Amino acid sequence: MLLIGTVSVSWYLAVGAVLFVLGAVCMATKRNLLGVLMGVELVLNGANMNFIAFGSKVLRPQGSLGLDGQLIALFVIVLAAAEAAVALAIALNFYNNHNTVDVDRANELNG
Amino acid sequence: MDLFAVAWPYWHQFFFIIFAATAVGFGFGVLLSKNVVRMAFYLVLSLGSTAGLFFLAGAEFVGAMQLMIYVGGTLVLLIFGVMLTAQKDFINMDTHTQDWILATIVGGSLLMVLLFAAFGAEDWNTPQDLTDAKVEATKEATPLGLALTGIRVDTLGETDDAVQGGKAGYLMPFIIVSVHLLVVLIGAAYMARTKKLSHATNDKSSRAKLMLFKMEHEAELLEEETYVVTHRGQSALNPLDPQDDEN
Amino acid sequence: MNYLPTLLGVAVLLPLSAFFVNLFLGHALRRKGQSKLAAFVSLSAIAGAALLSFISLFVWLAAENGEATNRTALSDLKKANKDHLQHLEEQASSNDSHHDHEDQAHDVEAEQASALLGDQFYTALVEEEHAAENGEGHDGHGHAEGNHDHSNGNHGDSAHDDHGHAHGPTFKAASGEYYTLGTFGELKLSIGYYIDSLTIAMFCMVTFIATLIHWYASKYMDDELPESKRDHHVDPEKHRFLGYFYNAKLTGGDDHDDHGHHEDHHDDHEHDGEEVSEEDYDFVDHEVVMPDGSHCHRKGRYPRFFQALSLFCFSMLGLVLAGNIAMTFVFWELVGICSYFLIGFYVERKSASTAANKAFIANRVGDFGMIIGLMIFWTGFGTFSYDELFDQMKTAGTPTQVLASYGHDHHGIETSIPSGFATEFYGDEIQAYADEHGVPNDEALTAINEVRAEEDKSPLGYWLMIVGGLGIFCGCVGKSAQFPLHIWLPDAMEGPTPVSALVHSATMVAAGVFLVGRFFPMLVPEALFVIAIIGTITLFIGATIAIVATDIKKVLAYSTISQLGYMIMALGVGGWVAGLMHLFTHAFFKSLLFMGSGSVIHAVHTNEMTEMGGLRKKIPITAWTMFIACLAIAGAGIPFVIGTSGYYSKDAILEQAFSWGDHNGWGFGGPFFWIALGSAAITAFYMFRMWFMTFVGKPRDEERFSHAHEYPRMVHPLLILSVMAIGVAWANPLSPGTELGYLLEASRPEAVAGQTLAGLGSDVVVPDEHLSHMSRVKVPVTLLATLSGLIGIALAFLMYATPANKFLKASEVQAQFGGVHNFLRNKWWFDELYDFLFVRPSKVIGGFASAIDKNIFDTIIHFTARAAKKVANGWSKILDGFVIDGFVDWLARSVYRVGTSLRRVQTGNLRQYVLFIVIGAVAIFVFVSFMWDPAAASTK
Amino acid sequence: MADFVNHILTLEDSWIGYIVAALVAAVLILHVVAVGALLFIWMERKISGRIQDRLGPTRVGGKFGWLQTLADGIKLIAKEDVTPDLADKFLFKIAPYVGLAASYAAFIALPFADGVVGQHVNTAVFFVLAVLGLEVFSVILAGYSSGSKWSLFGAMREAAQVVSYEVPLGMCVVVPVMICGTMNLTTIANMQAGFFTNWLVFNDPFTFLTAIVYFTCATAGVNRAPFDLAEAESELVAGFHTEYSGLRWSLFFMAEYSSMFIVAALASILFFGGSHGPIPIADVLGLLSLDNLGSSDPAFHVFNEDGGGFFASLNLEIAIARFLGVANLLLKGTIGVTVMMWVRWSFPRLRIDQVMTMCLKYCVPLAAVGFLGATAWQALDLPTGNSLMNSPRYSHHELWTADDSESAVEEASSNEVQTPHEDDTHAAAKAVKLKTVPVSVVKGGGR
Repeated sequence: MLLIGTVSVSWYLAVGAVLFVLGAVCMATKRNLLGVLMGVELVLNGANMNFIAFGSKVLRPQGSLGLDGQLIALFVIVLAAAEAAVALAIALNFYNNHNTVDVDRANELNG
Repeated sequence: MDLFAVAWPYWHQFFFIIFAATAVGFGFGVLLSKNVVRMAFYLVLSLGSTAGLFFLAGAEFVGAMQLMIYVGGTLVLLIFGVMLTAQKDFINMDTHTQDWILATIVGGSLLMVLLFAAFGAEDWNTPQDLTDAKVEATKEATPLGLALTGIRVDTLGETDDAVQGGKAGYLMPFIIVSVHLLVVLIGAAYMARTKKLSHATNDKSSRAKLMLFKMEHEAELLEEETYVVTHRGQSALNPLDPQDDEN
Repeated sequence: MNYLPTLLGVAVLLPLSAFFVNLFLGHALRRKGQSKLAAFVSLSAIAGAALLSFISLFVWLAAENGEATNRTALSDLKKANKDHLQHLEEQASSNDSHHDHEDQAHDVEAEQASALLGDQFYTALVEEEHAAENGEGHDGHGHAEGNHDHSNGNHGDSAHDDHGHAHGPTFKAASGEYYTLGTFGELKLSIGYYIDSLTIAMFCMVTFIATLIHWYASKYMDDELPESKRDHHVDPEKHRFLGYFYNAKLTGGDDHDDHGHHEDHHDDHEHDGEEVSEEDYDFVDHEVVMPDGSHCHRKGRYPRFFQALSLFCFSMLGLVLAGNIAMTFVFWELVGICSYFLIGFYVERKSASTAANKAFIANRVGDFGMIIGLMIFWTGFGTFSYDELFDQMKTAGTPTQVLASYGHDHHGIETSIPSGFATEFYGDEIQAYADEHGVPNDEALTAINEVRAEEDKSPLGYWLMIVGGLGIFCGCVGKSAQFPLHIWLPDAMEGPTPVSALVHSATMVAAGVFLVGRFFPMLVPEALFVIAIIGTITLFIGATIAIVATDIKKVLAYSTISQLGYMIMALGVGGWVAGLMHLFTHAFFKSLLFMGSGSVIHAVHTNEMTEMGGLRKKIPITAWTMFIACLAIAGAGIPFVIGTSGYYSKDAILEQAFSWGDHNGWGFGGPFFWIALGSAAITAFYMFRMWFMTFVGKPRDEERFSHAHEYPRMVHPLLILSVMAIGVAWANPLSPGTELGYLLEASRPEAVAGQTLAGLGSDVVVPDEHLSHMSRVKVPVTLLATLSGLIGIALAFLMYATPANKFLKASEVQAQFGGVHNFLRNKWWFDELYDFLFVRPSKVIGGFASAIDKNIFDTIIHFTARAAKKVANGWSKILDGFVIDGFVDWLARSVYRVGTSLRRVQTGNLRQYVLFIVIGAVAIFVFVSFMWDPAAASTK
Repeated sequence: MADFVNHILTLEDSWIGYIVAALVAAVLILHVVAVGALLFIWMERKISGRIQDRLGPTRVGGKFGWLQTLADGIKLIAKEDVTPDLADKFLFKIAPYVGLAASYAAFIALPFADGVVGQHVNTAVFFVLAVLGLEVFSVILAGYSSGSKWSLFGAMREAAQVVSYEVPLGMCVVVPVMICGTMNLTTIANMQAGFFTNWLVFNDPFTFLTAIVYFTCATAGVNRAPFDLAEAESELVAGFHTEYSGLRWSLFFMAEYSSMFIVAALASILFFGGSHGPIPIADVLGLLSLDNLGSSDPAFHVFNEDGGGFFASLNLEIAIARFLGVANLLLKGTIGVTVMMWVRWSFPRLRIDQVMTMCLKYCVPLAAVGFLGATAWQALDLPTGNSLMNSPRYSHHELWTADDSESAVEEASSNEVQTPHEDDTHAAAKAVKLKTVPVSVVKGGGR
């Protein structure tokens, strides 16, 4: 049916939303620290999808964010890379200290 | 023949379906797979197809960035992490059913809300006529670069105040992000550096405790192989277990 | 000429850089306490400065005599000078007969003559400077014309020099600013330079001598190299302080008697020989005895010495280069503080520290007067810059320009002092006059001055000129140890000998003389008169005390005082070139003498001449160089043929004093000349007394004699300086006009150029210096001076050098004039006098004040404090205790409760947190969606 | 091309045309990959033989043994495909395809000559690098999934090496981009048209340095000797492909050789004039004047989806010129590959720490110096190699706004609305006028 109808911004938003939710659930369910990280990446991609969709002149010739959308997406990507590096470093430290990457082990700060 | 002639205008949907399906499908792969390395691999494919979606939406440069940074950089980092921390014990860490249920419920509700929002505004929902929108090389790399250096050439001709307001370049964020990256790289290198065990022993970090523990309880460890595996079975021998003190 | 500011500026800054290097890297520079890098840093810096100075000298000379016109100008000057003098001779011969109707004639001639004398030379310079500016030579005719009209101009009254030349047309001075600190109303503070040949000559002299002395000191200060040092003679509480600063080891080592002098040579074995090593490179100061009688071991201060020396060089050069009074004052004080550091170098010795304090305080007293003088001048002239000062002085004209003649008839051009004084201090008077006669203020001022002139009163504000000049001179009194404040200089000999040689003979004490020379145009004849009196007293006192001193350095110190007195007197009697020339020559031979004495002391380890004798066999170079110096200071020379440098300068001084007396009448002006002459004899006497006692005769102390030896590095400077001491004042036959006299002549201030000055407030007449070159002055004075020198030398020979003193026994003479000897021994009781006059009263007053403070003010304050405390205690109980504390405690408790109840939320489970976030997001969405209209998101 | 197909099929703008056009391009590129691999392997054997004073393959296919590789290929295909028990089957099987796909996809944006390109990508440089970066995955996956320590070590080494060498590589690539003001490879190549003094490597000393650094880092990036730690046979048996056999194994090599060719071709496009020879023969012969380069005449775009291609308008000169261009690029790429082989057989293999040191301590600083220097050279407007023959480099810039930049500038400057960003507008306008922003004088130059 999609072939009959045409793609609008909403479809991209929908894909973004699905990716976002997948990432969130991934974060919520994975006990492996790296799994959680991958969830974060998914979430960020879902968000990026929205920016791209809103910024795309192809999908939305008038009233689109234009370059701003792409630029924000760029910044998101770059910051995601930085975040990944730091998070990985944290993960390695965690592993060095606890000899595991199970986030459930990281509950020494509980109240 | 007619079919060909008719089928033509929907190629955008066609590719959209392909990329969206792969993205979402491999996203599910990430979610459901138990093997970390496979998760990473699925994530690669998912992000790659997301990049495809970016290309499709005309954000070519961002797509390339996505490929280069995410797929080329971030995920390599992730896989590093996987390999560095990969021991048999950790590769499978199954989540408990109630967690699954809870997460599914919450995530599902979130998804509902998001989809409602996505399709709510009919302005977003009204499809544009994409028949003549071809996959063309949008000339947006240079404007992007200029915008990063503070010059907006895409809105040069604008007379509308609202749009001119958006004419501000992105020089400042660009600088901030660059500095941030530098700091992050240094910090990551610092945090991930290898510490000597002796040093760890001095400050009685839990890793050192674990080592001492291993040395003491050689014998029990032999049969209690999975002493750090953390199904709720916190083996009484596990030094890291806070519940140790109770029992 | 354009390079000069840069060259000299760099020359000034080099020692400063050396200072900073030694300051920050000083102790890093010494490798295990034995490195002399510090010395080499300072040495190289000052040597560089010397190089630059000489380069700039050559630049100046090239600019001055580079072109033929200047040579002609110079020869013109000499010829004009000769003609003028000759003319005056004739005039003198024909003076007594039919006096009156000759007057007109010889007035006119003399006028032209003085015009020639005065202006030709300067005009030449001016022309040359214009040429230097627009870079092209000019032919003789234009030059001659230039002379002519300018000479006329100079005779017209005050509006005579609108050359439109920035630096004042009369003499060649590069003046300007490196940097302007700020402009506050009229007051403009700037780092400026004022460069004339005097500046350059001073630069060369200072840097040259300083270089030699650095070289000399780098050996002399050897025993400062060790790392730590023990000290004797240190009273405990002072020593604690010192231990704090100089990480001196309080625990003394071996224990000698407390008077270091007799032990010195034995101790010096310690730091020559191997005992040093067992004292782990201590510097053992054997003149200092600690309370437990042991010696003071302390860290050597090699780098510190050189950093102070470099700082001193910097400030001295800056003082010379300074372009305005404010800057001069700043560097003046810098010089003072450097001398404080250097005198107090052996700070553990009580004598040294007290001497440093004494010098500093004496200088403060002088500087107080100097500040007053500066303020007065600033108020009157409205500027600090020498350049503008001189210009104003020139336009205003000197008090009275009197035709060169004999007797006291002042007919000449009446001009006024700068109107600033009158307008600043007598504004209302002038205003009143102006209102009364309805004329503008300036005319009113001139009118008033005319009236006052007819009443034979000095113009308005004239006395302020006198006071200002004397104020400036107060500074010089302090710095160059003139009569009331001369007491600090002898004590300053506590410093290391190189310091005495550089600071207290050659440069710093000369700063006062230099300043008087700089300020000469602003000094009216009355002020000059006072200056001359002070100088005369000083030179006499110094000379007399030097006769009986037995400490070799003390002898030199007092002779320095007396020579400074000579210079000051010379300036006072109008001998500008004479005084400054003596400054230069004296700098050379006095530093030579000091370094020689240092060499002697280093050789025999004592200052007392009573323990020396016969040393010329052991340390010949020192002996003979010092002999040359003694000849120079005694002004020895073959009359009218050639002589040592002192011969020229001292004779010039005496001649000027003579012509002063000649002008002012012998009863009034005689004493200057006669006292100066007598003191010349005394000078010769005590210098040769010193030399004979030191180097001739039988050794009085065999042991010291046997150990005496001299160090090469300490002797080289002596040789160089001895050459200078002989020949520094000689004319240069190869290129005339490059000798010292010409240098000074070229920068003679125009105000004293070729005129005889007469005070407006009194009958004092300051004769033109050229008049002192007349043969009728020159011949007798030269003969008398030589004679007096011979007498002095002969007396000294008879008393001290003849075998067994068979003619005159010093002891007998001493017994004969016991009272006088005692009087002189005690330095005219000056210290005791000051102690009685100032120190005791101030102590009494201080005690009284402290008593009041303790008994009255303290009680009040204590009472107030106690009361306040009581009140505060009461309040703190009520307010603080109950109200505030209660509230704060309650707050803390409740916060704690809330916190403890909330901490359950933080489960520490990451995944739960994620869920919380998601749930929160959903909640917000749901909440918002109630009031959310999708159409709102649509953009049309 | 697509229109051409549609024209033949008498279809109006049908998708078949595009499919066919895409297929043609794909097949051609596939041949470049496959045949290239064959050729290069044969070359490597001959060259190594010569360097080691051997003959190398001599028999198969006549004198030079030029069919040797084909025979090996057949042998490999015939071999058994072994999968270890410990292996993670799925990843193990898929790994070689990932690698090949990556290096194959990189060809899409690589212009063989002006207009002879699979897909015009405006950010081609970036795209190629990004896609090449994906290749490391095949190695990592292979190494991990083989379940063998050798493979794992090799994979880790290669991953570390490639990721860290991407930094200086990127810095070097930025230099030509900065000089030409575009990321469009076609434009970059066209801007070096003319005599060889136009080549960016001769632009200024810093670009020369950059070219050298680029080539070094590229060698390391495709993990060739002396940087081939991943398959250090002396330490790890064969590195990440220890456990592979048969066709999968050969796929790895195909990927490696094709990526070698890609980096070499990229080097020749970025620094060595791309499809333009040292002497503009085509131009001299009047086949293809420099002015025509990148013109919007559809005849210039052979494999482009719009425009009839040269079959339609029989523009033979242009066809020949373009053929020369393609020959140029292939030749240059081959030379580059040859240099890599030469280096491989001349230098001993480094240790892993030496490799890292090489990258972090030498290549990165050198690349930085080159970048800053080249930037300064441009900023100070010092004489470049371009100014020797004073041929206009800026005449081939891309078009960077949808409408003509001049009109945009007019609008901007004639804009009456006073806004706080007015100044930026005019700054941008000035920038446009002063050509600090590359302005195209040629429509569709960047297509």
